[in-house]
Amino acid sequence: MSQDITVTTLFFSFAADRMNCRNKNYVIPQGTTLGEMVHLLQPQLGPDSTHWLYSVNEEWASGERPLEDGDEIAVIPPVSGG
Amino acid sequence: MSQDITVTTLFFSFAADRMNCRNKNYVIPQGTTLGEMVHLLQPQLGPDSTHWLYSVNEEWASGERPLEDGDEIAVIPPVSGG
Amino acid sequence: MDVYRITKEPIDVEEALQAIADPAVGAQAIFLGTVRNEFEGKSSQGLYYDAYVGLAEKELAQIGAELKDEFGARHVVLIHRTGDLPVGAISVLVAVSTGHRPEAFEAARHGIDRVKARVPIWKKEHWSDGGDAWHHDPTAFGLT
Amino acid sequence: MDVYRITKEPIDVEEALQAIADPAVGAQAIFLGTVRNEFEGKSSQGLYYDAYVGLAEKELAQIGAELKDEFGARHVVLIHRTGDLPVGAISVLVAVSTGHRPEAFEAARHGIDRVKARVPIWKKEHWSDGGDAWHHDPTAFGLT
Repeated sequence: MSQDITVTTLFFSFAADRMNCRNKNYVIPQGTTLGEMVHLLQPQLGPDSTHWLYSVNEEWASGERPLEDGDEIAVIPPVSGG
Repeated sequence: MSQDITVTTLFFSFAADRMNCRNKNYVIPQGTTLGEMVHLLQPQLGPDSTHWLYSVNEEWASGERPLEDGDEIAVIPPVSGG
Repeated sequence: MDVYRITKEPIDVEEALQAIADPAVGAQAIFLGTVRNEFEGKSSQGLYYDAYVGLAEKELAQIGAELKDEFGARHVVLIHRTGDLPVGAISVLVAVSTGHRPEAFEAARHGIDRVKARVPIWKKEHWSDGGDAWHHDPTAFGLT
Repeated sequence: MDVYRITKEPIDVEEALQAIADPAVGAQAIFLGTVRNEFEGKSSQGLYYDAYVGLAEKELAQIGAELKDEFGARHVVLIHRTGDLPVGAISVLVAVSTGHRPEAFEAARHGIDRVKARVPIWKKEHWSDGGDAWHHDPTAFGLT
Protein backbone atom coordinates (compact mmCIF):
# COMPACT_ATOMS: atom_id res chain seq x y z
CA MET A 1 0.00 0.00 0.00
CA SER A 2 1.50 3.28 -1.08
CA GLN A 3 1.90 6.17 1.29
CA ASP A 4 1.89 9.83 0.34
CA ILE A 5 4.98 12.02 0.43
CA THR A 6 5.40 15.79 0.51
CA VAL A 7 7.74 17.59 -1.85
CA THR A 8 8.58 21.26 -2.18
CA THR A 9 8.65 22.73 -5.66
CA LEU A 10 10.46 26.00 -6.53
CA PHE A 11 9.54 28.21 -9.47
CA PHE A 12 11.69 30.90 -11.09
CA SER A 13 11.39 33.55 -13.78
CA PHE A 14 8.28 33.27 -15.94
CA ALA A 15 7.52 29.85 -14.44
CA ALA A 16 6.90 31.67 -11.14
CA ASP A 17 4.63 34.13 -12.97
CA ARG A 18 2.66 31.29 -14.53
CA MET A 19 2.30 29.51 -11.17
CA ASN A 20 1.60 32.75 -9.31
CA CYS A 21 4.07 31.69 -6.64
CA ARG A 22 7.77 31.10 -5.94
CA ASN A 23 7.29 27.77 -4.21
CA LYS A 24 4.57 25.30 -3.36
CA ASN A 25 4.28 22.02 -1.47
CA TYR A 26 2.67 19.03 -3.15
CA VAL A 27 1.45 15.83 -1.56
CA ILE A 28 1.95 13.00 -4.05
CA PRO A 29 1.96 9.20 -3.93
CA GLN A 30 5.20 7.52 -2.91
CA GLY A 31 6.97 6.25 -5.99
CA THR A 32 6.02 9.21 -8.14
CA THR A 33 8.83 10.05 -10.55
CA LEU A 34 10.06 13.53 -11.44
CA GLY A 35 8.62 13.04 -14.94
CA GLU A 36 5.19 12.27 -13.53
CA MET A 37 5.43 15.32 -11.29
CA VAL A 38 6.27 17.51 -14.29
CA HIS A 39 3.27 16.04 -16.12
CA LEU A 40 1.15 17.02 -13.13
CA LEU A 41 2.40 20.62 -13.28
CA GLN A 42 2.22 20.96 -17.05
CA PRO A 43 -1.34 22.35 -17.37
CA GLN A 44 -0.37 25.39 -15.32
CA LEU A 45 3.33 25.61 -16.33
CA GLY A 46 2.54 25.43 -20.04
CA PRO A 47 3.24 22.92 -22.81
CA ASP A 48 6.88 24.08 -23.21
CA SER A 49 7.63 22.97 -19.64
CA THR A 50 8.29 19.37 -20.71
CA HIS A 51 11.42 20.65 -22.50
CA TRP A 52 12.75 22.47 -19.45
CA LEU A 53 15.33 21.28 -16.97
CA TYR A 54 14.60 20.15 -13.45
CA SER A 55 16.62 19.57 -10.34
CA VAL A 56 16.08 17.60 -7.16
CA ASN A 57 17.86 18.74 -4.01
CA GLU A 58 20.11 21.10 -6.01
CA GLU A 59 21.22 18.47 -8.48
CA TRP A 60 20.16 18.13 -12.09
CA ALA A 61 17.71 15.24 -12.39
CA SER A 62 16.05 13.28 -15.18
CA GLY A 63 12.41 12.24 -15.51
CA GLU A 64 12.94 8.69 -14.24
CA ARG A 65 14.10 9.85 -10.84
CA PRO A 66 11.77 8.63 -8.06
CA LEU A 67 10.86 11.39 -5.62
CA GLU A 68 11.20 11.03 -1.88
CA ASP A 69 9.57 12.70 1.06
CA GLY A 70 11.06 16.15 1.66
CA ASP A 71 12.65 16.50 -1.79
CA GLU A 72 13.18 20.01 -3.12
CA ILE A 73 12.30 20.12 -6.80
CA ALA A 74 13.24 23.15 -8.88
CA VAL A 75 11.61 24.02 -12.17
CA ILE A 76 14.27 25.57 -14.42
CA PRO A 77 12.89 27.36 -17.47
CA PRO A 78 15.44 28.39 -20.13
CA VAL A 79 18.16 30.35 -18.36
CA SER A 80 19.16 33.90 -19.31
CA GLY A 81 22.03 34.90 -17.04
CA GLY A 82 24.96 37.02 -18.13
CA MET B 1 77.79 71.06 -53.67
CA SER B 2 76.49 68.92 -50.86
CA GLN B 3 76.46 70.14 -47.30
CA ASP B 4 76.61 68.00 -44.22
CA ILE B 5 73.65 67.43 -41.89
CA THR B 6 73.45 66.22 -38.29
CA VAL B 7 71.03 63.49 -37.27
CA THR B 8 70.36 61.93 -33.88
CA THR B 9 70.11 58.16 -33.70
CA LEU B 10 68.41 56.30 -30.84
CA PHE B 11 69.26 52.74 -29.83
CA PHE B 12 67.12 50.38 -27.72
CA SER B 13 67.37 46.91 -26.19
CA PHE B 14 70.29 44.83 -27.43
CA ALA B 15 70.98 47.40 -30.17
CA ALA B 16 71.93 49.83 -27.38
CA ASP B 17 74.18 47.14 -25.87
CA ARG B 18 75.89 46.58 -29.22
CA MET B 19 76.40 50.33 -29.75
CA ASN B 20 77.38 50.90 -26.13
CA CYS B 21 75.07 53.91 -26.01
CA ARG B 22 71.41 54.93 -26.05
CA ASN B 23 71.85 57.69 -28.63
CA LYS B 24 74.49 59.22 -30.82
CA ASN B 25 74.74 62.12 -33.26
CA TYR B 26 76.06 61.51 -36.76
CA VAL B 27 77.26 64.09 -39.30
CA ILE B 28 76.40 62.75 -42.76
CA PRO B 29 76.21 64.21 -46.27
CA GLN B 30 72.95 65.90 -47.24
CA GLY B 31 70.89 63.53 -49.38
CA THR B 32 71.85 60.44 -47.40
CA THR B 33 68.92 58.02 -47.24
CA LEU B 34 67.82 56.04 -44.21
CA GLY B 35 68.97 52.87 -45.97
CA GLU B 36 72.45 54.29 -46.47
CA MET B 37 72.54 55.33 -42.83
CA VAL B 38 71.58 51.79 -41.75
CA HIS B 39 74.36 50.44 -43.98
CA LEU B 40 76.77 52.78 -42.21
CA LEU B 41 75.70 51.45 -38.77
CA GLN B 42 75.61 47.78 -39.78
CA PRO B 43 79.21 46.84 -38.89
CA GLN B 44 78.57 47.74 -35.25
CA LEU B 45 74.81 46.89 -35.12
CA GLY B 46 75.34 43.45 -36.61
CA PRO B 47 74.26 41.76 -39.86
CA ASP B 48 70.68 41.17 -38.64
CA SER B 49 70.12 44.94 -38.40
CA THR B 50 69.22 45.22 -42.08
CA HIS B 51 66.04 43.27 -41.26
CA TRP B 52 65.03 45.54 -38.40
CA LEU B 53 62.57 48.41 -38.49
CA TYR B 54 63.51 52.07 -38.36
CA SER B 55 61.67 55.27 -37.69
CA VAL B 56 62.35 58.91 -38.48
CA ASN B 57 60.85 61.56 -36.20
CA GLU B 58 58.60 58.98 -34.51
CA GLU B 59 57.16 57.63 -37.76
CA TRP B 60 57.96 54.30 -39.37
CA ALA B 61 60.23 54.92 -42.36
CA SER B 62 61.58 52.90 -45.28
CA GLY B 63 65.10 52.80 -46.65
CA GLU B 64 64.49 55.23 -49.48
CA ARG B 65 63.62 58.07 -47.15
CA PRO B 66 66.10 60.99 -47.49
CA LEU B 67 67.31 62.28 -44.15
CA GLU B 68 67.23 65.92 -43.16
CA ASP B 69 69.15 68.02 -40.70
CA GLY B 70 67.87 67.44 -37.16
CA ASP B 71 66.08 64.17 -37.92
CA GLU B 72 65.64 61.71 -35.05
CA ILE B 73 66.28 58.19 -36.27
CA ALA B 74 65.34 55.22 -34.09
CA VAL B 75 66.79 51.75 -34.52
CA ILE B 76 64.03 49.24 -33.65
CA PRO B 77 65.29 45.69 -33.13
CA PRO B 78 62.61 42.98 -32.89
CA VAL B 79 60.12 44.08 -30.24
CA SER B 80 59.25 42.02 -27.17
CA GLY B 81 56.60 43.93 -25.25
CA GLY B 82 53.73 42.31 -23.40
CA MET C 1 42.30 30.99 -5.37
CA ASP C 2 38.88 30.32 -6.84
CA VAL C 3 35.62 32.14 -6.18
CA TYR C 4 32.18 30.87 -7.27
CA ARG C 5 29.45 33.14 -6.00
CA ILE C 6 25.91 34.38 -6.54
CA THR C 7 25.51 37.69 -4.73
CA LYS C 8 23.24 40.67 -4.28
CA GLU C 9 26.27 42.89 -3.62
CA PRO C 10 28.10 44.94 -6.28
CA ILE C 11 30.82 42.90 -8.01
CA ASP C 12 34.32 43.89 -6.89
CA VAL C 13 36.81 43.50 -9.75
CA GLU C 14 39.77 44.15 -7.45
CA GLU C 15 38.81 41.15 -5.29
CA ALA C 16 38.81 38.97 -8.41
CA LEU C 17 42.26 40.22 -9.43
CA GLN C 18 43.63 39.35 -6.02
CA ALA C 19 42.10 35.88 -6.20
CA ILE C 20 43.67 34.99 -9.57
CA ALA C 21 47.12 36.48 -8.83
CA ASP C 22 49.96 33.95 -8.93
CA PRO C 23 53.72 34.32 -9.58
CA ALA C 24 53.58 31.45 -12.09
CA VAL C 25 50.95 33.21 -14.17
CA GLY C 26 51.68 35.39 -17.22
CA ALA C 27 48.17 36.08 -18.48
CA GLN C 28 44.90 37.13 -16.92
CA ALA C 29 41.65 37.56 -18.82
CA ILE C 30 38.61 39.20 -17.29
CA PHE C 31 35.16 39.42 -18.83
CA LEU C 32 32.52 41.75 -17.41
CA GLY C 33 28.90 41.73 -18.49
CA THR C 34 27.24 45.10 -17.92
CA VAL C 35 23.62 46.21 -18.03
CA ARG C 36 22.83 47.97 -21.32
CA ASN C 37 20.43 50.84 -21.90
CA GLU C 38 18.65 48.93 -24.67
CA PHE C 39 17.79 45.44 -25.84
CA GLU C 40 17.18 44.73 -29.50
CA GLY C 41 16.60 48.41 -30.15
CA LYS C 42 14.13 48.99 -27.30
CA SER C 43 15.12 51.38 -24.51
CA SER C 44 15.68 49.77 -21.11
CA GLN C 45 16.09 51.14 -17.60
CA GLY C 46 17.82 48.11 -16.15
CA LEU C 47 17.55 44.42 -15.38
CA TYR C 48 16.28 42.24 -12.57
CA TYR C 49 18.17 38.96 -12.04
CA ASP C 50 16.68 35.94 -10.30
CA ALA C 51 18.73 32.85 -9.43
CA TYR C 52 18.40 29.43 -7.87
CA VAL C 53 21.36 30.21 -5.65
CA GLY C 54 22.32 26.76 -4.37
CA LEU C 55 22.32 25.03 -7.74
CA ALA C 56 23.77 28.10 -9.49
CA GLU C 57 26.83 28.16 -7.23
CA LYS C 58 27.36 24.43 -7.75
CA GLU C 59 27.15 24.92 -11.51
CA LEU C 60 29.64 27.82 -11.36
CA ALA C 61 32.08 25.56 -9.51
CA GLN C 62 31.53 22.81 -12.09
CA ILE C 63 32.31 25.25 -14.91
CA GLY C 64 35.42 26.41 -13.07
CA ALA C 65 36.64 22.81 -12.82
CA GLU C 66 36.08 22.41 -16.58
CA LEU C 67 38.09 25.57 -17.34
CA LYS C 68 40.98 24.16 -15.34
CA ASP C 69 40.77 20.74 -16.98
CA GLU C 70 40.25 21.90 -20.54
CA PHE C 71 42.24 25.14 -20.74
CA GLY C 72 44.77 24.88 -17.95
CA ALA C 73 43.31 27.77 -15.97
CA ARG C 74 45.18 28.06 -12.67
CA HIS C 75 42.62 30.22 -10.89
CA VAL C 76 39.01 30.94 -11.77
CA VAL C 77 36.55 33.52 -10.44
CA LEU C 78 32.90 33.34 -11.52
CA ILE C 79 30.53 35.80 -9.85
CA HIS C 80 26.97 36.66 -10.87
CA ARG C 81 24.94 39.39 -9.25
CA THR C 82 21.18 39.21 -8.60
CA GLY C 83 18.42 41.68 -7.85
CA ASP C 84 17.62 44.98 -9.55
CA LEU C 85 20.60 46.35 -11.49
CA PRO C 86 20.75 49.79 -13.08
CA VAL C 87 22.20 50.48 -16.52
CA GLY C 88 26.01 50.26 -16.38
CA ALA C 89 26.19 47.87 -13.42
CA ILE C 90 28.32 44.74 -13.70
CA SER C 91 26.01 41.70 -13.73
CA VAL C 92 28.61 38.99 -14.23
CA LEU C 93 32.37 38.60 -13.88
CA VAL C 94 34.62 35.88 -15.30
CA ALA C 95 38.31 36.07 -14.36
CA VAL C 96 40.98 33.49 -15.12
CA SER C 97 44.74 33.33 -14.93
CA THR C 98 46.93 31.06 -17.04
CA GLY C 99 50.56 30.60 -18.01
CA HIS C 100 50.16 32.23 -21.43
CA ARG C 101 47.66 34.39 -23.24
CA PRO C 102 45.91 32.06 -25.72
CA GLU C 103 44.57 29.84 -22.91
CA ALA C 104 43.49 32.89 -20.92
CA PHE C 105 41.20 34.04 -23.73
CA GLU C 106 39.94 30.52 -24.40
CA ALA C 107 39.12 29.90 -20.75
CA ALA C 108 37.39 33.26 -20.25
CA ARG C 109 35.40 32.91 -23.45
CA HIS C 110 34.18 29.42 -22.62
CA GLY C 111 33.58 30.53 -19.04
CA ILE C 112 31.08 33.22 -19.92
CA ASP C 113 29.48 31.08 -22.65
CA ARG C 114 28.88 28.24 -20.20
CA VAL C 115 27.64 30.55 -17.44
CA LYS C 116 25.08 31.99 -19.85
CA ALA C 117 24.06 28.58 -21.18
CA ARG C 118 23.84 26.51 -18.02
CA VAL C 119 23.64 28.41 -14.74
CA PRO C 120 20.09 28.79 -13.34
CA ILE C 121 19.84 32.58 -13.51
CA TRP C 122 17.13 34.57 -15.25
CA LYS C 123 16.87 38.20 -16.23
CA LYS C 124 13.90 40.48 -16.60
CA GLU C 125 14.10 43.62 -18.69
CA HIS C 126 12.69 46.81 -17.14
CA TRP C 127 11.61 48.68 -20.26
CA SER C 128 11.80 52.46 -20.23
CA ASP C 129 8.12 52.55 -21.24
CA GLY C 130 7.20 50.87 -17.95
CA GLY C 131 6.70 47.24 -18.95
CA ASP C 132 8.69 44.22 -17.80
CA ALA C 133 9.72 41.09 -19.70
CA TRP C 134 11.57 37.94 -18.71
CA HIS C 135 14.13 37.01 -21.33
CA HIS C 136 13.33 33.70 -23.11
CA ASP C 137 9.70 33.96 -22.08
CA PRO C 138 7.92 32.99 -25.31
CA THR C 139 5.09 35.40 -24.60
CA ALA C 140 7.28 38.37 -23.66
CA PHE C 141 9.16 38.96 -26.89
CA GLY C 142 6.45 38.02 -29.37
CA LEU C 143 7.93 34.57 -29.89
CA THR C 144 4.51 32.92 -29.89
CA MET D 1 37.05 57.23 -23.39
CA ASP D 2 40.32 55.91 -24.77
CA VAL D 3 43.73 55.72 -23.08
CA TYR D 4 47.01 54.97 -24.90
CA ARG D 5 49.93 55.23 -22.55
CA ILE D 6 53.48 54.12 -21.83
CA THR D 7 54.17 54.66 -18.13
CA LYS D 8 56.63 53.93 -15.36
CA GLU D 9 53.77 53.93 -12.82
CA PRO D 10 51.86 50.82 -11.68
CA ILE D 11 48.93 50.03 -13.98
CA ASP D 12 45.58 50.93 -12.41
CA VAL D 13 42.86 48.51 -13.57
CA GLU D 14 40.12 50.58 -11.95
CA GLU D 15 41.07 53.60 -14.08
CA ALA D 16 40.75 51.45 -17.20
CA LEU D 17 37.29 50.21 -16.14
CA GLN D 18 36.13 53.80 -15.67
CA ALA D 19 37.47 54.75 -19.10
CA ILE D 20 35.62 51.98 -20.98
CA ALA D 21 32.32 52.34 -19.07
CA ASP D 22 29.35 53.26 -21.26
CA PRO D 23 25.58 52.72 -20.86
CA ALA D 24 25.38 51.36 -24.42
CA VAL D 25 27.92 48.65 -23.66
CA GLY D 26 27.08 45.09 -22.62
CA ALA D 27 30.53 43.49 -22.66
CA GLN D 28 33.97 44.41 -21.40
CA ALA D 29 37.08 42.31 -21.89
CA ILE D 30 40.30 43.02 -20.05
CA PHE D 31 43.63 41.32 -20.63
CA LEU D 32 46.49 41.72 -18.16
CA GLY D 33 50.02 40.53 -18.81
CA THR D 34 51.89 39.82 -15.59
CA VAL D 35 55.55 39.14 -14.86
CA ARG D 36 56.18 35.40 -14.40
CA ASN D 37 58.69 33.75 -12.09
CA GLU D 38 60.16 31.72 -14.96
CA PHE D 39 60.75 31.82 -18.70
CA GLU D 40 61.05 28.61 -20.68
CA GLY D 41 61.78 26.69 -17.50
CA LYS D 42 64.47 29.02 -16.16
CA SER D 43 63.81 30.84 -12.89
CA SER D 44 63.42 34.61 -13.20
CA GLN D 45 63.35 37.45 -10.67
CA GLY D 46 61.57 39.94 -12.88
CA LEU D 47 61.69 41.95 -16.09
CA TYR D 48 63.04 45.28 -17.25
CA TYR D 49 61.03 47.00 -20.00
CA ASP D 50 62.48 49.60 -22.32
CA ALA D 51 60.32 51.60 -24.78
CA TYR D 52 60.59 54.24 -27.45
CA VAL D 53 57.84 56.19 -25.76
CA GLY D 54 56.81 58.63 -28.49
CA LEU D 55 56.46 56.08 -31.27
CA ALA D 56 55.06 53.45 -28.88
CA GLU D 57 52.17 55.70 -27.82
CA LYS D 58 51.42 56.53 -31.46
CA GLU D 59 51.37 52.83 -32.29
CA LEU D 60 49.06 52.07 -29.34
CA ALA D 61 46.64 54.72 -30.65
CA GLN D 62 46.86 53.23 -34.14
CA ILE D 63 46.02 49.77 -32.77
CA GLY D 64 43.11 51.25 -30.81
CA ALA D 65 41.73 52.78 -34.01
CA GLU D 66 41.98 49.39 -35.71
CA LEU D 67 40.09 47.67 -32.87
CA LYS D 68 37.28 50.19 -33.29
CA ASP D 69 37.19 49.82 -37.07
CA GLU D 70 37.50 46.06 -37.24
CA PHE D 71 35.69 44.83 -34.11
CA GLY D 72 33.36 47.70 -33.23
CA ALA D 73 35.11 48.45 -29.94
CA ARG D 74 33.51 51.55 -28.41
CA HIS D 75 36.30 52.33 -25.97
CA VAL D 76 39.86 51.08 -25.85
CA VAL D 77 42.55 51.31 -23.17
CA LEU D 78 46.10 50.18 -23.99
CA ILE D 79 48.71 50.77 -21.29
CA HIS D 80 52.22 49.34 -21.09
CA ARG D 81 54.51 49.80 -18.14
CA THR D 82 58.29 50.29 -18.38
CA GLY D 83 61.23 49.99 -15.99
CA ASP D 84 62.08 47.23 -13.56
CA LEU D 85 59.04 45.08 -12.71
CA PRO D 86 58.95 42.39 -10.02
CA VAL D 87 57.28 39.01 -10.45
CA GLY D 88 53.50 39.41 -10.31
CA ALA D 89 53.42 43.02 -11.53
CA ILE D 90 51.09 43.94 -14.39
CA SER D 91 53.23 44.86 -17.42
CA VAL D 92 50.46 45.46 -19.96
CA LEU D 93 46.73 46.10 -19.91
CA VAL D 94 44.25 45.84 -22.77
CA ALA D 95 40.65 46.83 -22.00
CA VAL D 96 37.80 47.16 -24.47
CA SER D 97 34.06 47.59 -24.29
CA THR D 98 31.61 46.51 -26.98
CA GLY D 99 27.91 45.95 -27.48
CA HIS D 100 28.13 42.16 -27.15
CA ARG D 101 30.59 39.57 -25.93
CA PRO D 102 32.04 37.97 -29.07
CA GLU D 103 33.46 41.28 -30.30
CA ALA D 104 34.84 42.06 -26.83
CA PHE D 105 36.96 38.90 -26.89
CA GLU D 106 38.00 39.42 -30.52
CA ALA D 107 39.04 43.02 -29.90
CA ALA D 108 40.98 42.24 -26.71
CA ARG D 109 42.72 39.27 -28.29
CA HIS D 110 43.81 41.19 -31.36
CA GLY D 111 44.71 44.14 -29.15
CA ILE D 112 47.30 42.25 -27.11
CA ASP D 113 48.56 40.36 -30.17
CA ARG D 114 49.20 43.61 -32.04
CA VAL D 115 50.76 45.33 -29.02
CA LYS D 116 53.20 42.45 -28.69
CA ALA D 117 53.96 42.33 -32.42
CA ARG D 118 54.28 46.00 -33.29
CA VAL D 119 54.83 48.41 -30.41
CA PRO D 120 58.48 49.42 -29.84
CA ILE D 121 58.92 47.93 -26.37
CA TRP D 122 61.60 45.48 -25.30
CA LYS D 123 61.97 43.28 -22.25
CA LYS D 124 65.02 42.00 -20.48
CA GLU D 125 64.85 38.94 -18.23
CA HIS D 126 66.53 39.23 -14.82
CA TRP D 127 67.46 35.60 -14.23
CA SER D 128 67.49 34.32 -10.66
CA ASP D 129 71.08 33.16 -11.21
CA GLY D 130 72.14 36.77 -11.73
CA GLY D 131 72.38 37.07 -15.50
CA ASP D 132 70.33 39.30 -17.78
CA ALA D 133 69.01 38.65 -21.28
CA TRP D 134 67.07 40.79 -23.75
CA HIS D 135 64.29 38.77 -25.33
CA HIS D 136 64.77 38.23 -29.09
CA ASP D 137 68.48 38.90 -28.78
CA PRO D 138 69.96 36.12 -30.94
CA THR D 139 72.97 35.81 -28.64
CA ALA D 140 71.02 35.77 -25.37
CA PHE D 141 68.94 32.63 -25.83
CA GLY D 142 71.38 30.49 -27.76
CA LEU D 143 69.70 31.29 -31.08
CA THR D 144 73.01 31.71 -32.88
